[in-house]
Amino acid sequence: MINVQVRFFAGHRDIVGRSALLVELEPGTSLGVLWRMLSEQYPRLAAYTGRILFARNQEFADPATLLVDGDEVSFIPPVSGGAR
Amino acid sequence: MINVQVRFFAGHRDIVGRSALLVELEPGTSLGVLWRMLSEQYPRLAAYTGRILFARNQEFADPATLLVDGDEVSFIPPVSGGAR
Amino acid sequence: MSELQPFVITAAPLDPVPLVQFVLTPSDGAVVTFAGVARDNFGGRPTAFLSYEAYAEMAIGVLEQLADEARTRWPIGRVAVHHRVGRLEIGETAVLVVVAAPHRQAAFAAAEYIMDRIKEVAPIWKQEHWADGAVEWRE
Amino acid sequence: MSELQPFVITAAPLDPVPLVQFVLTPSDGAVVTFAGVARDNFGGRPTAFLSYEAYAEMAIGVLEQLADEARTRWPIGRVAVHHRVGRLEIGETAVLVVVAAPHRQAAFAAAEYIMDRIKEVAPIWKQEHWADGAVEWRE
Repeated sequence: MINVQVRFFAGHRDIVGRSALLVELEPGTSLGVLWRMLSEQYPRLAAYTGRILFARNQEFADPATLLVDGDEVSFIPPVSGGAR
Repeated sequence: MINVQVRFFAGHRDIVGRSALLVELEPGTSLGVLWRMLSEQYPRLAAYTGRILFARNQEFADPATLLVDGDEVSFIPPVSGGAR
Repeated sequence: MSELQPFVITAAPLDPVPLVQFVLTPSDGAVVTFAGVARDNFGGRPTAFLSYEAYAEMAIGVLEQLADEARTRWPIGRVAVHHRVGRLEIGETAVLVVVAAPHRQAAFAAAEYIMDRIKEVAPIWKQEHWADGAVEWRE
Repeated sequence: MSELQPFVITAAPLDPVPLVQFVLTPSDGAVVTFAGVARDNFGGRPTAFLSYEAYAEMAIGVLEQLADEARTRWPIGRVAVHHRVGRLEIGETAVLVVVAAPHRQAAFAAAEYIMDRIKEVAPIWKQEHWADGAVEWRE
Protein backbone atom coordinates (compact mmCIF):
# COMPACT_ATOMS: atom_id res chain seq x y z
CA MET A 1 0.00 0.00 0.00
CA ILE A 2 1.03 3.60 -0.55
CA ASN A 3 0.28 6.73 1.45
CA VAL A 4 -0.78 9.91 -0.32
CA GLN A 5 -1.63 13.27 1.17
CA VAL A 6 -4.68 14.97 -0.36
CA ARG A 7 -5.04 18.72 0.15
CA PHE A 8 -8.43 20.42 -0.10
CA PHE A 9 -9.09 24.07 -0.84
CA ALA A 10 -12.03 26.45 -1.03
CA GLY A 11 -15.33 24.69 -1.73
CA HIS A 12 -13.70 21.27 -1.47
CA ARG A 13 -12.38 21.98 2.01
CA ASP A 14 -15.84 23.13 3.06
CA ILE A 15 -17.31 19.82 1.83
CA VAL A 16 -14.67 17.54 3.30
CA GLY A 17 -14.38 19.60 6.47
CA ARG A 18 -10.60 19.28 6.49
CA SER A 19 -7.74 20.89 4.60
CA ALA A 20 -5.85 17.61 4.17
CA LEU A 21 -6.35 13.87 4.40
CA LEU A 22 -3.79 11.09 4.45
CA VAL A 23 -5.15 8.22 2.35
CA GLU A 24 -3.86 4.67 1.96
CA LEU A 25 -4.14 3.34 -1.59
CA GLU A 26 -3.36 0.25 -3.64
CA PRO A 27 -0.12 0.70 -5.57
CA GLY A 28 -0.98 1.74 -9.12
CA THR A 29 -3.93 3.92 -8.18
CA SER A 30 -4.27 6.88 -10.56
CA LEU A 31 -5.19 10.46 -9.73
CA GLY A 32 -8.49 9.99 -11.57
CA VAL A 33 -9.36 6.86 -9.61
CA LEU A 34 -8.55 8.60 -6.33
CA TRP A 35 -10.91 11.41 -7.31
CA ARG A 36 -13.66 8.89 -7.98
CA MET A 37 -13.07 7.28 -4.60
CA LEU A 38 -13.27 10.63 -2.84
CA SER A 39 -16.43 11.59 -4.78
CA GLU A 40 -18.08 8.43 -3.49
CA GLN A 41 -16.96 9.14 0.05
CA TYR A 42 -18.04 12.80 -0.14
CA PRO A 43 -20.94 12.85 -2.62
CA ARG A 44 -21.02 16.68 -2.86
CA LEU A 45 -17.56 16.51 -4.44
CA ALA A 46 -19.06 14.60 -7.39
CA ALA A 47 -20.68 17.81 -8.64
CA TYR A 48 -17.16 19.04 -9.43
CA THR A 49 -16.31 16.13 -11.74
CA GLY A 50 -15.29 17.57 -15.12
CA ARG A 51 -14.64 21.00 -13.64
CA ILE A 52 -11.47 20.32 -11.69
CA LEU A 53 -7.78 20.34 -12.50
CA PHE A 54 -5.55 17.59 -11.15
CA ALA A 55 -2.32 18.32 -9.33
CA ARG A 56 0.42 16.00 -8.11
CA ASN A 57 3.33 17.29 -6.07
CA GLN A 58 2.23 20.89 -6.70
CA GLU A 59 2.18 20.60 -10.46
CA PHE A 60 -0.65 20.02 -12.89
CA ALA A 61 -0.94 16.36 -13.83
CA ASP A 62 -3.01 14.12 -16.05
CA PRO A 63 -5.75 12.15 -14.27
CA ALA A 64 -4.10 8.96 -15.60
CA THR A 65 -0.97 9.69 -13.55
CA LEU A 66 -0.16 6.78 -11.25
CA LEU A 67 0.48 7.81 -7.67
CA VAL A 68 3.46 6.71 -5.63
CA ASP A 69 4.08 6.63 -1.92
CA GLY A 70 4.56 10.09 -0.44
CA ASP A 71 2.81 12.03 -3.19
CA GLU A 72 0.92 15.21 -2.36
CA VAL A 73 -2.17 15.56 -4.53
CA SER A 74 -4.93 18.08 -4.91
CA PHE A 75 -8.06 18.48 -6.99
CA ILE A 76 -8.28 22.11 -7.98
CA PRO A 77 -11.83 23.44 -7.89
CA PRO A 78 -12.69 26.14 -10.43
CA VAL A 79 -10.56 29.16 -9.64
CA SER A 80 -11.67 32.68 -8.81
CA GLY A 81 -13.88 33.55 -11.73
CA GLY A 82 -15.62 36.75 -12.54
CA ALA A 83 -16.04 38.74 -15.69
CA ARG A 84 -12.98 39.69 -17.68
CA MET B 1 -6.28 92.66 -42.70
CA ILE B 2 -6.27 90.18 -39.82
CA ASN B 3 -3.51 89.22 -37.43
CA VAL B 4 -2.89 85.57 -36.59
CA GLN B 5 -0.32 84.06 -34.26
CA VAL B 6 1.41 80.96 -35.62
CA ARG B 7 3.13 78.69 -33.10
CA PHE B 8 5.92 76.34 -34.19
CA PHE B 9 7.02 73.21 -32.40
CA ALA B 10 9.73 70.58 -32.70
CA GLY B 11 11.13 70.27 -36.24
CA HIS B 12 9.07 73.22 -37.45
CA ARG B 13 10.52 75.52 -34.81
CA ASP B 14 14.01 74.39 -35.82
CA ILE B 15 13.26 75.30 -39.46
CA VAL B 16 11.61 78.63 -38.76
CA GLY B 17 14.03 79.52 -35.99
CA ARG B 18 11.26 80.91 -33.82
CA SER B 19 8.52 79.44 -31.65
CA ALA B 20 5.90 81.91 -32.84
CA LEU B 21 5.24 84.41 -35.63
CA LEU B 22 2.60 87.10 -35.87
CA VAL B 23 1.39 87.17 -39.47
CA GLU B 24 -0.86 89.66 -41.21
CA LEU B 25 -3.31 88.04 -43.63
CA GLU B 26 -6.10 88.95 -46.03
CA PRO B 27 -9.51 88.34 -44.41
CA GLY B 28 -10.81 84.97 -45.60
CA THR B 29 -7.45 83.24 -45.61
CA SER B 30 -7.80 79.56 -44.72
CA LEU B 31 -5.53 77.43 -42.55
CA GLY B 32 -4.45 75.50 -45.63
CA VAL B 33 -3.56 78.64 -47.56
CA LEU B 34 -1.54 79.95 -44.62
CA TRP B 35 0.39 76.66 -44.57
CA ARG B 36 1.16 77.04 -48.28
CA MET B 37 2.36 80.60 -47.72
CA LEU B 38 4.64 79.50 -44.90
CA SER B 39 5.96 76.58 -46.98
CA GLU B 40 6.98 79.04 -49.67
CA GLN B 41 8.64 81.33 -47.14
CA TYR B 42 10.40 78.39 -45.38
CA PRO B 43 10.92 75.79 -48.12
CA ARG B 44 12.00 73.06 -45.69
CA LEU B 45 8.49 73.17 -44.22
CA ALA B 46 7.12 71.98 -47.57
CA ALA B 47 8.47 68.49 -46.88
CA TYR B 48 5.84 68.21 -44.13
CA THR B 49 2.89 68.86 -46.45
CA GLY B 50 0.48 65.94 -46.14
CA ARG B 51 2.00 64.85 -42.81
CA ILE B 52 0.75 67.61 -40.53
CA LEU B 53 -2.38 68.18 -38.51
CA PHE B 54 -3.96 71.63 -38.47
CA ALA B 55 -4.90 73.38 -35.25
CA ARG B 56 -6.80 76.61 -34.64
CA ASN B 57 -7.20 78.04 -31.17
CA GLN B 58 -5.71 74.89 -29.65
CA GLU B 59 -8.13 72.50 -31.30
CA PHE B 60 -7.83 70.35 -34.40
CA ALA B 61 -9.33 72.06 -37.42
CA ASP B 62 -9.91 71.40 -41.09
CA PRO B 63 -7.45 73.08 -43.50
CA ALA B 64 -10.45 74.80 -45.13
CA THR B 65 -11.16 76.68 -41.88
CA LEU B 66 -11.18 80.44 -42.48
CA LEU B 67 -9.07 82.38 -40.03
CA VAL B 68 -10.25 85.38 -38.10
CA ASP B 69 -8.40 88.18 -36.38
CA GLY B 70 -6.71 87.01 -33.16
CA ASP B 71 -6.61 83.31 -33.99
CA GLU B 72 -3.78 81.17 -32.69
CA VAL B 73 -2.84 78.51 -35.21
CA SER B 74 -0.34 75.72 -35.38
CA PHE B 75 0.71 73.08 -37.87
CA ILE B 76 1.35 69.93 -35.89
CA PRO B 77 4.34 68.01 -37.20
CA PRO B 78 4.16 64.21 -36.86
CA VAL B 79 4.09 63.38 -33.18
CA SER B 80 6.49 61.23 -31.25
CA GLY B 81 6.53 58.01 -33.15
CA GLY B 82 8.24 54.80 -32.32
CA ALA B 83 7.17 51.19 -32.48
CA ARG B 84 4.05 50.15 -30.63
CA MET C 1 15.52 45.78 -4.69
CA SER C 2 17.71 42.70 -5.02
CA GLU C 3 15.63 40.82 -2.47
CA LEU C 4 12.32 41.32 -4.27
CA GLN C 5 10.67 38.06 -5.27
CA PRO C 6 8.88 38.29 -8.61
CA PHE C 7 6.18 35.69 -7.82
CA VAL C 8 4.60 35.96 -4.42
CA ILE C 9 1.49 34.88 -2.52
CA THR C 10 1.12 37.03 0.58
CA ALA C 11 -1.34 38.14 3.22
CA ALA C 12 0.29 41.60 3.30
CA PRO C 13 -1.02 44.61 1.33
CA LEU C 14 0.40 44.85 -2.18
CA ASP C 15 2.53 47.75 -3.40
CA PRO C 16 3.21 48.18 -7.13
CA VAL C 17 6.17 50.56 -6.74
CA PRO C 18 8.91 48.00 -5.99
CA LEU C 19 7.51 45.66 -8.65
CA VAL C 20 7.78 48.32 -11.33
CA GLN C 21 11.33 49.08 -10.20
CA PHE C 22 12.14 45.38 -10.30
CA VAL C 23 10.85 44.69 -13.82
CA LEU C 24 12.27 47.80 -15.50
CA THR C 25 15.63 47.49 -17.30
CA PRO C 26 17.32 50.14 -19.49
CA SER C 27 16.14 48.51 -22.73
CA ASP C 28 12.46 48.66 -21.75
CA GLY C 29 10.22 51.39 -23.12
CA ALA C 30 6.98 50.15 -21.57
CA VAL C 31 5.74 48.89 -18.22
CA VAL C 32 2.13 47.74 -17.87
CA THR C 33 0.77 47.29 -14.35
CA PHE C 34 -2.53 45.54 -13.81
CA ALA C 35 -4.16 45.84 -10.40
CA GLY C 36 -7.14 43.63 -9.63
CA VAL C 37 -9.10 45.33 -6.90
CA ALA C 38 -11.87 44.22 -4.54
CA ARG C 39 -15.00 45.99 -5.73
CA ASP C 40 -18.24 46.74 -3.99
CA ASN C 41 -20.59 44.62 -6.06
CA PHE C 42 -20.81 41.69 -8.41
CA GLY C 43 -23.47 41.87 -11.08
CA GLY C 44 -25.08 44.62 -9.03
CA ARG C 45 -25.30 42.57 -5.80
CA PRO C 46 -23.50 44.46 -3.01
CA THR C 47 -20.33 42.94 -1.62
CA ALA C 48 -19.13 43.59 1.96
CA PHE C 49 -15.60 42.22 1.52
CA LEU C 50 -13.66 39.43 -0.20
CA SER C 51 -11.36 36.74 1.00
CA TYR C 52 -8.82 34.89 -1.07
CA GLU C 53 -7.27 31.52 -0.43
CA ALA C 54 -4.38 29.93 -2.33
CA TYR C 55 -2.57 26.64 -2.66
CA ALA C 56 0.44 28.85 -2.22
CA GLU C 57 3.28 26.36 -2.75
CA MET C 58 1.76 25.37 -6.09
CA ALA C 59 0.47 28.80 -7.10
CA ILE C 60 3.94 30.37 -7.08
CA GLY C 61 5.14 27.78 -9.59
CA VAL C 62 2.04 28.30 -11.72
CA LEU C 63 2.59 32.07 -11.82
CA GLU C 64 6.17 31.46 -12.99
CA GLN C 65 4.86 29.12 -15.71
CA LEU C 66 2.31 31.69 -16.89
CA ALA C 67 5.06 34.31 -17.21
CA ASP C 68 7.07 31.81 -19.25
CA GLU C 69 4.05 31.13 -21.47
CA ALA C 70 3.75 34.87 -22.12
CA ARG C 71 7.45 35.09 -22.87
CA THR C 72 7.13 32.49 -25.64
CA ARG C 73 4.36 34.58 -27.24
CA TRP C 74 5.63 38.17 -26.99
CA PRO C 75 9.04 39.86 -26.75
CA ILE C 76 8.85 40.95 -23.14
CA GLY C 77 11.33 41.56 -20.36
CA ARG C 78 10.80 40.87 -16.69
CA VAL C 79 7.49 39.94 -15.13
CA ALA C 80 6.30 40.15 -11.52
CA VAL C 81 3.04 38.82 -10.11
CA HIS C 82 2.03 39.31 -6.49
CA HIS C 83 -1.27 37.88 -5.25
CA ARG C 84 -2.80 38.58 -1.92
CA VAL C 85 -4.68 36.11 0.29
CA GLY C 86 -6.90 36.58 3.33
CA ARG C 87 -9.52 39.24 3.91
CA LEU C 88 -9.63 42.21 1.52
CA GLU C 89 -11.72 45.29 2.07
CA ILE C 90 -13.34 47.06 -0.88
CA GLY C 91 -10.69 49.02 -2.78
CA GLU C 92 -7.78 46.82 -1.71
CA THR C 93 -5.60 45.23 -4.36
CA ALA C 94 -5.92 41.46 -4.74
CA VAL C 95 -3.36 40.96 -7.50
CA LEU C 96 -0.64 42.89 -9.31
CA VAL C 97 0.65 41.78 -12.71
CA VAL C 98 3.59 43.90 -13.89
CA VAL C 99 5.26 43.39 -17.27
CA ALA C 100 8.13 45.33 -18.83
CA ALA C 101 8.97 45.18 -22.53
CA PRO C 102 10.88 47.15 -25.14
CA HIS C 103 7.56 48.12 -26.78
CA ARG C 104 4.12 48.67 -25.39
CA GLN C 105 2.06 46.29 -27.51
CA ALA C 106 3.90 43.26 -26.11
CA ALA C 107 3.64 44.57 -22.55
CA PHE C 108 -0.13 45.09 -22.82
CA ALA C 109 -0.75 41.74 -24.49
CA ALA C 110 1.38 39.79 -22.04
CA ALA C 111 -0.09 41.44 -18.94
CA GLU C 112 -3.64 40.74 -20.09
CA TYR C 113 -2.74 37.19 -21.09
CA ILE C 114 -1.13 36.43 -17.72
CA MET C 115 -4.13 37.82 -15.86
CA ASP C 116 -6.58 35.82 -17.99
CA ARG C 117 -4.57 32.66 -17.36
CA ILE C 118 -4.38 33.32 -13.61
CA LYS C 119 -8.18 33.38 -13.60
CA GLU C 120 -8.23 30.10 -15.53
CA VAL C 121 -5.66 27.93 -13.79
CA ALA C 122 -3.85 29.48 -10.83
CA PRO C 123 -4.92 27.67 -7.64
CA ILE C 124 -6.23 30.82 -5.96
CA TRP C 125 -9.85 31.12 -4.90
CA LYS C 126 -12.05 34.10 -4.19
CA GLN C 127 -14.80 34.05 -1.62
CA GLU C 128 -17.47 36.69 -1.92
CA HIS C 129 -18.87 37.94 1.37
CA TRP C 130 -22.11 39.56 0.28
CA ALA C 131 -23.48 42.56 2.08
CA ASP C 132 -26.53 40.49 3.07
CA GLY C 133 -24.28 38.12 5.02
CA ALA C 134 -24.18 35.25 2.53
CA VAL C 135 -20.78 33.75 1.70
CA GLU C 136 -19.91 32.10 -1.59
CA TRP C 137 -16.86 30.73 -3.37
CA ARG C 138 -16.64 32.21 -6.86
CA GLU C 139 -16.24 29.24 -9.16
CA MET D 1 -6.22 63.78 -3.64
CA SER D 2 -8.93 66.27 -4.51
CA GLU D 3 -6.44 68.64 -6.11
CA LEU D 4 -5.07 66.06 -8.54
CA GLN D 5 -5.53 67.05 -12.17
CA PRO D 6 -6.29 64.06 -14.40
CA PHE D 7 -4.67 65.48 -17.56
CA VAL D 8 -1.32 67.12 -17.09
CA ILE D 9 1.76 68.16 -19.06
CA THR D 10 4.64 68.72 -16.66
CA ALA D 11 8.40 69.03 -16.44
CA ALA D 12 8.35 67.29 -13.04
CA PRO D 13 8.99 63.54 -12.57
CA LEU D 14 5.84 61.43 -12.83
CA ASP D 15 4.46 59.34 -9.98
CA PRO D 16 1.76 56.74 -10.67
CA VAL D 17 0.64 56.34 -7.05
CA PRO D 18 -1.63 59.42 -6.78
CA LEU D 19 -3.04 58.72 -10.26
CA VAL D 20 -4.10 55.20 -9.28
CA GLN D 21 -5.68 56.57 -6.10
CA PHE D 22 -7.47 59.21 -8.16
CA VAL D 23 -8.98 56.87 -10.74
CA LEU D 24 -10.10 54.11 -8.38
CA THR D 25 -13.70 54.13 -7.17
CA PRO D 26 -15.47 51.41 -5.12
CA SER D 27 -17.17 49.92 -8.18
CA ASP D 28 -13.88 49.35 -10.04
CA GLY D 29 -12.31 45.91 -10.13
CA ALA D 30 -9.40 46.77 -12.40
CA VAL D 31 -6.80 49.49 -12.78
CA VAL D 32 -4.37 49.38 -15.69
CA THR D 33 -1.32 51.64 -15.54
CA PHE D 34 0.83 52.15 -18.61
CA ALA D 35 4.23 53.75 -18.14
CA GLY D 36 6.14 54.83 -21.22
CA VAL D 37 9.79 54.92 -20.27
CA ALA D 38 12.90 56.42 -21.88
CA ARG D 39 14.92 53.46 -23.10
CA ASP D 40 18.56 53.13 -23.96
CA ASN D 41 18.28 52.41 -27.68
CA PHE D 42 16.05 52.70 -30.70
CA GLY D 43 16.35 49.95 -33.25
CA GLY D 44 19.64 49.01 -31.63
CA ARG D 45 21.19 52.49 -31.93
CA PRO D 46 22.25 53.70 -28.47
CA THR D 47 20.39 56.64 -26.96
CA ALA D 48 21.98 59.00 -24.43
CA PHE D 49 18.78 60.72 -23.30
CA LEU D 50 15.45 62.00 -24.62
CA SER D 51 13.74 65.32 -24.54
CA TYR D 52 10.03 65.95 -24.98
CA GLU D 53 8.29 69.11 -26.05
CA ALA D 54 4.54 69.77 -26.02
CA TYR D 55 2.02 72.29 -27.24
CA ALA D 56 0.84 72.08 -23.67
CA GLU D 57 -2.29 74.24 -23.79
CA MET D 58 -3.60 72.16 -26.69
CA ALA D 59 -2.27 68.79 -25.53
CA ILE D 60 -4.26 68.84 -22.30
CA GLY D 61 -7.48 69.22 -24.26
CA VAL D 62 -6.45 66.45 -26.66
CA LEU D 63 -5.75 64.07 -23.77
CA GLU D 64 -9.23 64.78 -22.39
CA GLN D 65 -10.72 64.08 -25.81
CA LEU D 66 -8.87 60.78 -26.12
CA ALA D 67 -10.21 59.68 -22.73
CA ASP D 68 -13.71 60.58 -23.93
CA GLU D 69 -13.16 58.58 -27.14
CA ALA D 70 -12.20 55.56 -25.03
CA ARG D 71 -15.23 56.05 -22.82
CA THR D 72 -17.54 55.80 -25.83
CA ARG D 73 -15.94 52.47 -26.77
CA TRP D 74 -15.59 50.65 -23.45
CA PRO D 75 -17.34 50.73 -20.06
CA ILE D 76 -14.59 52.39 -18.07
CA GLY D 77 -14.42 54.64 -15.05
CA ARG D 78 -11.95 57.43 -14.46
CA VAL D 79 -8.88 58.08 -16.59
CA ALA D 80 -5.70 60.02 -15.85
CA VAL D 81 -2.90 60.86 -18.27
CA HIS D 82 0.25 62.69 -17.20
CA HIS D 83 2.93 63.45 -19.78
CA ARG D 84 6.35 64.78 -19.01
CA VAL D 85 8.31 67.33 -21.03
CA GLY D 86 11.95 68.38 -20.94
CA ARG D 87 15.00 66.20 -20.59
CA LEU D 88 14.48 62.58 -19.56
CA GLU D 89 17.27 60.25 -18.56
CA ILE D 90 17.13 56.57 -19.51
CA GLY D 91 14.66 54.80 -17.21
CA GLU D 92 12.58 57.89 -16.47
CA THR D 93 8.87 57.82 -17.17
CA ALA D 94 7.69 59.98 -20.08
CA VAL D 95 3.97 59.22 -19.86
CA LEU D 96 1.49 57.57 -17.52
CA VAL D 97 -1.91 56.38 -18.73
CA VAL D 98 -4.09 55.08 -15.90
CA VAL D 99 -7.57 53.64 -16.46
CA ALA D 100 -9.99 52.20 -13.93
CA ALA D 101 -12.97 50.04 -14.88
CA PRO D 102 -15.37 47.56 -13.34
CA HIS D 103 -13.75 44.76 -15.40
CA ARG D 104 -10.25 44.27 -16.67
CA GLN D 105 -10.86 43.78 -20.39
CA ALA D 106 -12.21 47.32 -20.76
CA ALA D 107 -9.39 48.78 -18.68
CA PHE D 108 -6.72 47.07 -20.80
CA ALA D 109 -8.36 47.98 -24.10
CA ALA D 110 -8.93 51.60 -23.15
CA ALA D 111 -5.41 52.15 -21.79
CA GLU D 112 -3.84 50.73 -24.94
CA TYR D 113 -6.19 52.70 -27.16
CA ILE D 114 -5.48 55.98 -25.39
CA MET D 115 -1.73 55.40 -25.63
CA ASP D 116 -1.95 54.52 -29.33
CA ARG D 117 -3.96 57.68 -29.97
CA ILE D 118 -1.53 59.84 -27.99
CA LYS D 119 1.21 58.64 -30.33
CA GLU D 120 -1.00 59.48 -33.31
CA VAL D 121 -2.39 62.90 -32.50
CA ALA D 122 -1.32 64.44 -29.21
CA PRO D 123 0.89 67.49 -29.90
CA ILE D 124 3.86 66.13 -27.97
CA TRP D 125 7.20 65.52 -29.64
CA LYS D 126 10.12 63.34 -28.74
CA GLN D 127 13.69 64.28 -29.53
CA GLU D 128 16.23 61.48 -29.53
CA HIS D 129 19.67 62.44 -28.31
CA TRP D 130 21.80 59.62 -29.68
CA ALA D 131 24.85 58.43 -27.80
CA ASP D 132 27.01 59.53 -30.75
CA GLY D 133 25.88 63.14 -30.22
CA ALA D 134 23.35 63.37 -33.04
CA VAL D 135 19.96 64.87 -32.24
CA GLU D 136 16.76 64.00 -34.05
CA TRP D 137 13.04 64.67 -33.74
CA ARG D 138 11.12 61.38 -33.90
CA GLU D 139 8.46 61.92 -36.54
